[in-house]
Amino acid sequence: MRTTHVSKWLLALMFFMFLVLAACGNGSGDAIYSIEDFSENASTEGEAIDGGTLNYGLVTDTTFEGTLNYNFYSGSFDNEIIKWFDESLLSVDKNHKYTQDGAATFEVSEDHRTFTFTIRDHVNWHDGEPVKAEDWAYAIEVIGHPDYDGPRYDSSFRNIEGMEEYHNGEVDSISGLEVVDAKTLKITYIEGTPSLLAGGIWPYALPKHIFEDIPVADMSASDAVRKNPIGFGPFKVEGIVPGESVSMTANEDYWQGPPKLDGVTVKVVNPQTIVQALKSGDVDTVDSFPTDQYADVETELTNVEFLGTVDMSYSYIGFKLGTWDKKAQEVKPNPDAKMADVNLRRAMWYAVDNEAVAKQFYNGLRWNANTLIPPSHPDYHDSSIEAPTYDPEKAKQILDEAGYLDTNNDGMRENPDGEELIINFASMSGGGDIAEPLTNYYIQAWKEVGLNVQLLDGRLIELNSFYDKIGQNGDDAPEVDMYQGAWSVATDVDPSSLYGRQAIFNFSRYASEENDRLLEEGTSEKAFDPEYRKKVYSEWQQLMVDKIPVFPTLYRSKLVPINKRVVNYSIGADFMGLHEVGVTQEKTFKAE
Amino acid sequence: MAILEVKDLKIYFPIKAGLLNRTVDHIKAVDGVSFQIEQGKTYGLVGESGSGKSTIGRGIIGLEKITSGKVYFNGVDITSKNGKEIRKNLQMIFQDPYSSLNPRKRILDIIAEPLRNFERLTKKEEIKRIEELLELVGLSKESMMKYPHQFSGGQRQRIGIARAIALKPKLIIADEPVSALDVSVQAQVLNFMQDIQKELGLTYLFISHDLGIVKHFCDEISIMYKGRYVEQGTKEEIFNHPQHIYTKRLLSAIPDMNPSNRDKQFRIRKKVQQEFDQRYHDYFDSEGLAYSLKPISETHLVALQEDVQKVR
Amino acid sequence: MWKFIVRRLVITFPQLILLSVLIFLLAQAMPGDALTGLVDPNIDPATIDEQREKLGLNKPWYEKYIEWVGGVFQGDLGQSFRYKIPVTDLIEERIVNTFWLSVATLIFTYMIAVPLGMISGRYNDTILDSSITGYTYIGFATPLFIFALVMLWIFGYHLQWFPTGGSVAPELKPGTLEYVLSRIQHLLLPALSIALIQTVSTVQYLRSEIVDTKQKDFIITARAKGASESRVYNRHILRNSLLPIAAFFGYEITTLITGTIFIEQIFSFPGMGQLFIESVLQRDFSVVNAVVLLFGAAAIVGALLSDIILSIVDPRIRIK
Amino acid sequence: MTRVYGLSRDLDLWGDLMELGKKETQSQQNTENNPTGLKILWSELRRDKLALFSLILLIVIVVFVYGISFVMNQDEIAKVDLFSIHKPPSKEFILGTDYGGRDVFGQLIIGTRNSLSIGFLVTFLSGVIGVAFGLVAGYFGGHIDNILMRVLDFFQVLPFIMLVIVFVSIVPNYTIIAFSLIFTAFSWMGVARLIRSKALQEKELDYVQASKTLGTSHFKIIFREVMPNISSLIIVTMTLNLASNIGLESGLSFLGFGFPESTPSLGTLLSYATNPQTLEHRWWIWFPAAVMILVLMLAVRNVGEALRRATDARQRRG
Amino acid sequence: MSNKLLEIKNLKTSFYINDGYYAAVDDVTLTVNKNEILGIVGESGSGKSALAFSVMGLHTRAKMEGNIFFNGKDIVNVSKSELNKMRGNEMAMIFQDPLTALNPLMEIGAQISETFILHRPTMTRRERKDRVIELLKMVGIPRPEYVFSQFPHELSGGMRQRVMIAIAIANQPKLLIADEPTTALDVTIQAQILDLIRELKATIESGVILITHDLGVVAEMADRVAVVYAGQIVEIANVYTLFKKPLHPYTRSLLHSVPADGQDKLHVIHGIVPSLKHLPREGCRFAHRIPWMDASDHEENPILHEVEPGHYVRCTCYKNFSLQEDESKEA
Repeated sequence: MRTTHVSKWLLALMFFMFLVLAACGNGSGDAIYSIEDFSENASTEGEAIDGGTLNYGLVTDTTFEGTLNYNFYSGSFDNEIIKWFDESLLSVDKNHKYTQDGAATFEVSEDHRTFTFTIRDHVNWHDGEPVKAEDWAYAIEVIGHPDYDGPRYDSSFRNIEGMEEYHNGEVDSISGLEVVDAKTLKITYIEGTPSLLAGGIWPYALPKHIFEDIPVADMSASDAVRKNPIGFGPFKVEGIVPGESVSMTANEDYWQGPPKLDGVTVKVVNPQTIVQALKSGDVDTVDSFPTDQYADVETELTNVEFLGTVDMSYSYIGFKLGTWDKKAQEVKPNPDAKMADVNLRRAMWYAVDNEAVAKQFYNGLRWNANTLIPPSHPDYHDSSIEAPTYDPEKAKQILDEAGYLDTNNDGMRENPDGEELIINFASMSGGGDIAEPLTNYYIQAWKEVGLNVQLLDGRLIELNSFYDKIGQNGDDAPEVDMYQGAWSVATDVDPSSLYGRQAIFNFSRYASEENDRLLEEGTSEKAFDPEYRKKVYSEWQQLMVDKIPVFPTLYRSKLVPINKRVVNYSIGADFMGLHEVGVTQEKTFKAE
Repeated sequence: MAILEVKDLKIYFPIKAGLLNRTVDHIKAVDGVSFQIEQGKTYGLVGESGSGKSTIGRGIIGLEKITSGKVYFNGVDITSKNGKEIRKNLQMIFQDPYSSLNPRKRILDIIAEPLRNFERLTKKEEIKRIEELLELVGLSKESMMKYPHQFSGGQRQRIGIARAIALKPKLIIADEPVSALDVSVQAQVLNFMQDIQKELGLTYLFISHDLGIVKHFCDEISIMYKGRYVEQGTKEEIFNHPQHIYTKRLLSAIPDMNPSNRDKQFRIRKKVQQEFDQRYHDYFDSEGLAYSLKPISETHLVALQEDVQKVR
Repeated sequence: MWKFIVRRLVITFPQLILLSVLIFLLAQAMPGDALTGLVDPNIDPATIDEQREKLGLNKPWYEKYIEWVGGVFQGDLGQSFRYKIPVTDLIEERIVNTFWLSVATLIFTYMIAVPLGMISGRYNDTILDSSITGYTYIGFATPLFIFALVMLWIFGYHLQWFPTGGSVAPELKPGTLEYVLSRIQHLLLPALSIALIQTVSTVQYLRSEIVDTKQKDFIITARAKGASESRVYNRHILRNSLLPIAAFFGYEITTLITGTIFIEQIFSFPGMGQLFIESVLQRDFSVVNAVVLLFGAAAIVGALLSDIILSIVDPRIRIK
Repeated sequence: MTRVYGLSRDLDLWGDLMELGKKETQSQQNTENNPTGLKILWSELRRDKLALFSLILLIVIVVFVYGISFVMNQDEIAKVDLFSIHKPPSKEFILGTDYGGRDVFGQLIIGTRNSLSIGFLVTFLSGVIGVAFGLVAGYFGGHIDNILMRVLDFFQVLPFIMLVIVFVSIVPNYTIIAFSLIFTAFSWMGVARLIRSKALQEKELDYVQASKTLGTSHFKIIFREVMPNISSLIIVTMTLNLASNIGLESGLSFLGFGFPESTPSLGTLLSYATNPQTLEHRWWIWFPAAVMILVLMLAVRNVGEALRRATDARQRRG
Repeated sequence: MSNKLLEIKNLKTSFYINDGYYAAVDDVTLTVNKNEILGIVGESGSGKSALAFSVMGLHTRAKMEGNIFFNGKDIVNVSKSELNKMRGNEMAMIFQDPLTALNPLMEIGAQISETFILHRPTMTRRERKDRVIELLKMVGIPRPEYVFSQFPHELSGGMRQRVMIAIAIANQPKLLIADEPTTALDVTIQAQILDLIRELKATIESGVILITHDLGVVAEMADRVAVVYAGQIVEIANVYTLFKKPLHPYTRSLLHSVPADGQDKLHVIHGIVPSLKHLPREGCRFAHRIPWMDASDHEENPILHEVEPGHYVRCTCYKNFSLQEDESKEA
């Protein structure tokens, strides 16, 4: 009797699961899209009602850290929260360059070294105190303080006059920082470079009247950051459930005018349930949407509109061409490296079909990359540069000519000296389901042209080990010949932190005089001329395509779904109209 | 000469308590026992459960650690170390015929175990020896390939005996060999044990709680109570002239097989109980233990207080 | 009694120390550290190195261990790198959630197990028993995470009976009734998901325990006294069968730890399990150490609890 | 029993098997007709239709899976095909393809094989360690037992799954063997505890005492006398452990600490379902694996339960 | 005839084993009179306990045929609740192993009180306690107030059995069944318990069924004796008659296998008690254990013959039976 019952149960369970499956229906999944099809701005027309609350989802399977201050945060989710209640004093344009539309305006001196900022009137902290020049200066002092524990202190701070001395504790104040009057701040830099204008200036203030009494070391853990954070943005923090959600109400005193919404609720949404959350109208929008799910849900999510923009990142494949010289703190190229022959590298580029990868794996929402400056920097990305594209015959030809021949007839090419050539390829795990087949695809593609590429360790390497191996501490693992990675790029186009001679992140360990020269010119005085700067970086992009220390594989798009009740929303880099965002009805639209 | 001599044997079990398992006290399972067994005799050791009678047997053969005292076998001290020779000459029969044979082994392997441990025999010799042994205990040759569960309790006990006598030992410790058996089977095993005793010239240390059987089986008997001897003597002395109150109690507790005696028996019990209540301290010390043995005749020893003895 | 508990605690001490060394070494052996992930062109590598030095990440492990243990004794579990707050504060935030989740799960587990086990054991080899046994079989065979996903899918999204993530609705103020209700509402689905799967072992255990007890001699005694069937079950069988279940109560804690790791991940429930997984991934060592140590301590306490419960409910080993 | 990684696994095995151990002794003493353990097991299996069916099913699966994966071209299965990504089941691909354009059926076969291998290996290794540990502790008792039990206690309270997760993130090159070893290190305690309690009872039995008086060495007594007598218990434990061990790996894969993605296993296939789109729209990738796990676990458990009933005389069906 | 307390007629109790029902108690007819001790003797597996359980209705899965008249009422087919009213009240039982027969988790007092709760619902808590303590005194337990709140494991074997007896006699039953009450006890304790049972019997004037394998116990205790072999009664007689003049071969063999004075060799019964499944279902069940006797000496369908008033024997084989030596060789 038990017999029949158990099997009946099993059958019933299977039946039930099938029902669930059937109820879910079938998505299409085969369509090909293009980033061109998407707009950065929500297209919903119509009158926003007075009030309403926007639900903003943070897509993560963990929590947000809750370091809710621009000066201390390190996780990107915190950033997504802070942006609703605090903002940069400086506005930016599409190329991430500072403009004069923000809460502060600025003037640059002749030598491009001294900046004078004036904070507008009516720019007030949430507690009513005006945002003052000393608040701004205070932010910089705190970050430069020896006890500061955040990740912000970098070369752009060291570029401020007197900062090193202050940071080392030799002096008590920063000479390059001058509070002229309540609303005017003057900052003097050691070197005036065009990078300053694209993210090189710290544009966030820290309310001194609140933080004054807190030791710098304790600031990031303080209640002023974690429990009662304030800013001068369009919304005020009302309540925080640590790690889970933040609710905010409108800041009627906002300098650009009172927001249309009554408030915003930011909450964590699990990536596994994101589609359902959108469908049911649980959230209006999210900070980011996994692009590989788009094709499946496009038709299903009738209640949302997808906004799209080019992501500030690219995927690439790098070759190890040298090592890191720890003493000199610079790259030490090795002309005898296994991958030293540029022809080998070029052939490998030719051998892979990134277009097919983009279309098949990503439905066109990633696309074939040609240079190391992605189109997220529209002024500098040079789309005219012709980079190798899929051409296996050409790859074979290049290899043949370069002397990589199959001398022992095992189907795999040997190196020009006739020795067996095994190339070890390190690849990182993460990046969803596609990382693994993608890696395997590359290996297969190289095998097609006769190159014996082996996956290092036989598996995708977990992030921490991966970066350890490819040398983020300067200890390059000798077994790595090439690797696959991705960079998100800085707001400033200058790539020297990734490809410069002194950059430890220059994992390919490529350096040449030409490269040094171009990178230097890109940040020189002359480069304040946009045309000149553009030309320099075009040349640099070309140089990289010729020398191929790394080759870019895919550019990425960023998709953001937004409920159709939301108006005036945008995901553009220059968007500063959060207070304009409104909803057309109290309730969210649900998908039919 | 005595084949086995036990001198002031003490076997204490630690009582562990607490989590650190420290020894907090001892159970004096055997507390200063001395006796000797003559070759070819059957020595009965009687007591109720927990009296320590089995512990003595197990101590002699090395299954329990001896706390102090000495055990001599044929004049050789075997207290702590059991040499091969002694092992061969000293064997044991266990109480439970069901658990004393490994259920997963054939009779062949069971009986061959001591042979394999002590004698290097060829397969053929081994089989021959086992056949002989089986015949001796009255089982057929075919039994060899069977498993213990295919035999009755009495038969199993005889297999256990075959194993014990395989090495031709001189002394066999029989620890309640029939108490797990039905009456009818008991008889079978007891008869058989008597037979092989004659045949092989065995000496038995016969441990039992059943006075009826001991009376039937043993030449010399000692009575144990709480780890000590209370009385020791020949069968005749113990059954006909018990001296210690405990012995008397034991004897009076045995049901009489004649229904006509029941009232007499009842009266005797009452009387013994009276004596027990009245003269308790003549027989037991302040801890409720027996005094040390005092000889009252050449073979008869009783645990009595000095002065009581004089009174008598 | 107190002496027993104290002594029992004394022997857990070396266990904890051994555990802490083990955990610490393991954490140290993990490739990378909290700063490895910060490979970002926006962040200066020099800054990272400076921070590493400041955080003492470059010291040898034993120095770090001694420092850490020294801290632990003073109730200082170090600073979470990622959250920039003391680990104790972080855990304080999370442990409340996990605690209530565990409590809810335990309540459900026993609410399901006791009646089902009783029925199954009392009416063994009937159709009712077979259905319950069938359920336990399926429960054993179904991986918790798949089951939880399906539950979330059906009751969270399709039916929308329960919230799909978090521990409380964002806009509510602590202390209000709505807040408490919302917390309970958030707990129900995850707790039920664990309980429905996890309870099967208890159901089975209780069943076999009852089937066993049923055949004990003292049950015959009870019948011979003239006790009715229901009295026999309620007064004799159930009481005696629940004893081992009660004794395993403490060990359930360990099971719960496992359950919460999965469930918190699936239901985006910010508790200790989730904290653990993310801390491992982020190499937030101080948090990893603290969480494992805490869970290890919880398991040890659980074992202790089991011993104590057993010693209280079972007169045979009652400690005086 | 995927969910049971820590003690609860011990709870159900250890708990009722401990009971069972007790019973078995009794039944051995009480039943006069006591055929050898394996025979009982087999006769009980034969009587229990479901268990017999489960056993046959298991054998078929094992033979099929190992057989096919032997002849199958594994490179072919692992080959990424950009142009057949996410194909639903068809004539060409019986169970469709995954997001790498690879044949799911082939992966299911290899995955099942890998998962089974893990299960077998872990069960075997932890069985060997547990049995040896338990026998030695139980047989010698006293101080040896005391020390060994402290060791066991320590292992038992370790937050098993957490340590495995930490371990897995340490081991750089992590293969089936490495995985099994890590797992074994934390999963032998249940067996050991059970066997110990059984050995403690067993050593009190007269046949062990008899062997001692007959001059047999401890080693021989432990492994030649005692072990065969608890073999049925060992078999039952191992069978039930097998079910849980097969389930273990899928749970870890789900959390991302299981097998590398490039090594197909039931767990990795199942973990694809954590992608909601896969769960909803591409059932063919994960559903067969889910069914396979369910079938394997149920089958193994059925067999195990039947065996357990066999060792428990009072539950025996005949 | 009013003296008859219990009358069992052609009782057959069968158990389902593997493929069919096998009778553990087969065609048993006997009576127990008021104020009388009936001894039932037999070896293990002879079905004597099964008989006791049948009378108490304690078998849960057995098939019972025949009649058991208790005080003139047939209790084979009474309802459960009616049976419950009688059990522990009009009839009670003492079990072999007092340790397992007591609930380990209940205080002694509570376990005895339970019989009052069940059968004397009007008693107050106070009264119950007083009565329990009285009972404990009666069965010879020292310090009854203290024992009242103790647990079974804290008592010695003899004390436990006294508690069991206290439970059994709590409601002064008319019939007391003692199933091997002293087997688990040492001989001195056994004597005490037996004396106790005898004394109590006299006070409460009940009929007692004393089940045992020990012939000595029967000799000391019983008024009449029934010898059971393989589920059947082979001989019933007055205790004096039975021990003086046993008739059935089994009875005689049994008596002779017990060591007695001046016996050199003990008598051995050939063979073993057959197990339930392998019982000879026809003819004299003891036949195969007397191989030296002719088959023709046995009856085909042996029934109990009354050879003298009150002395019954099954099978006529006793007429030709003589004790013989064991031939040892078996298997």
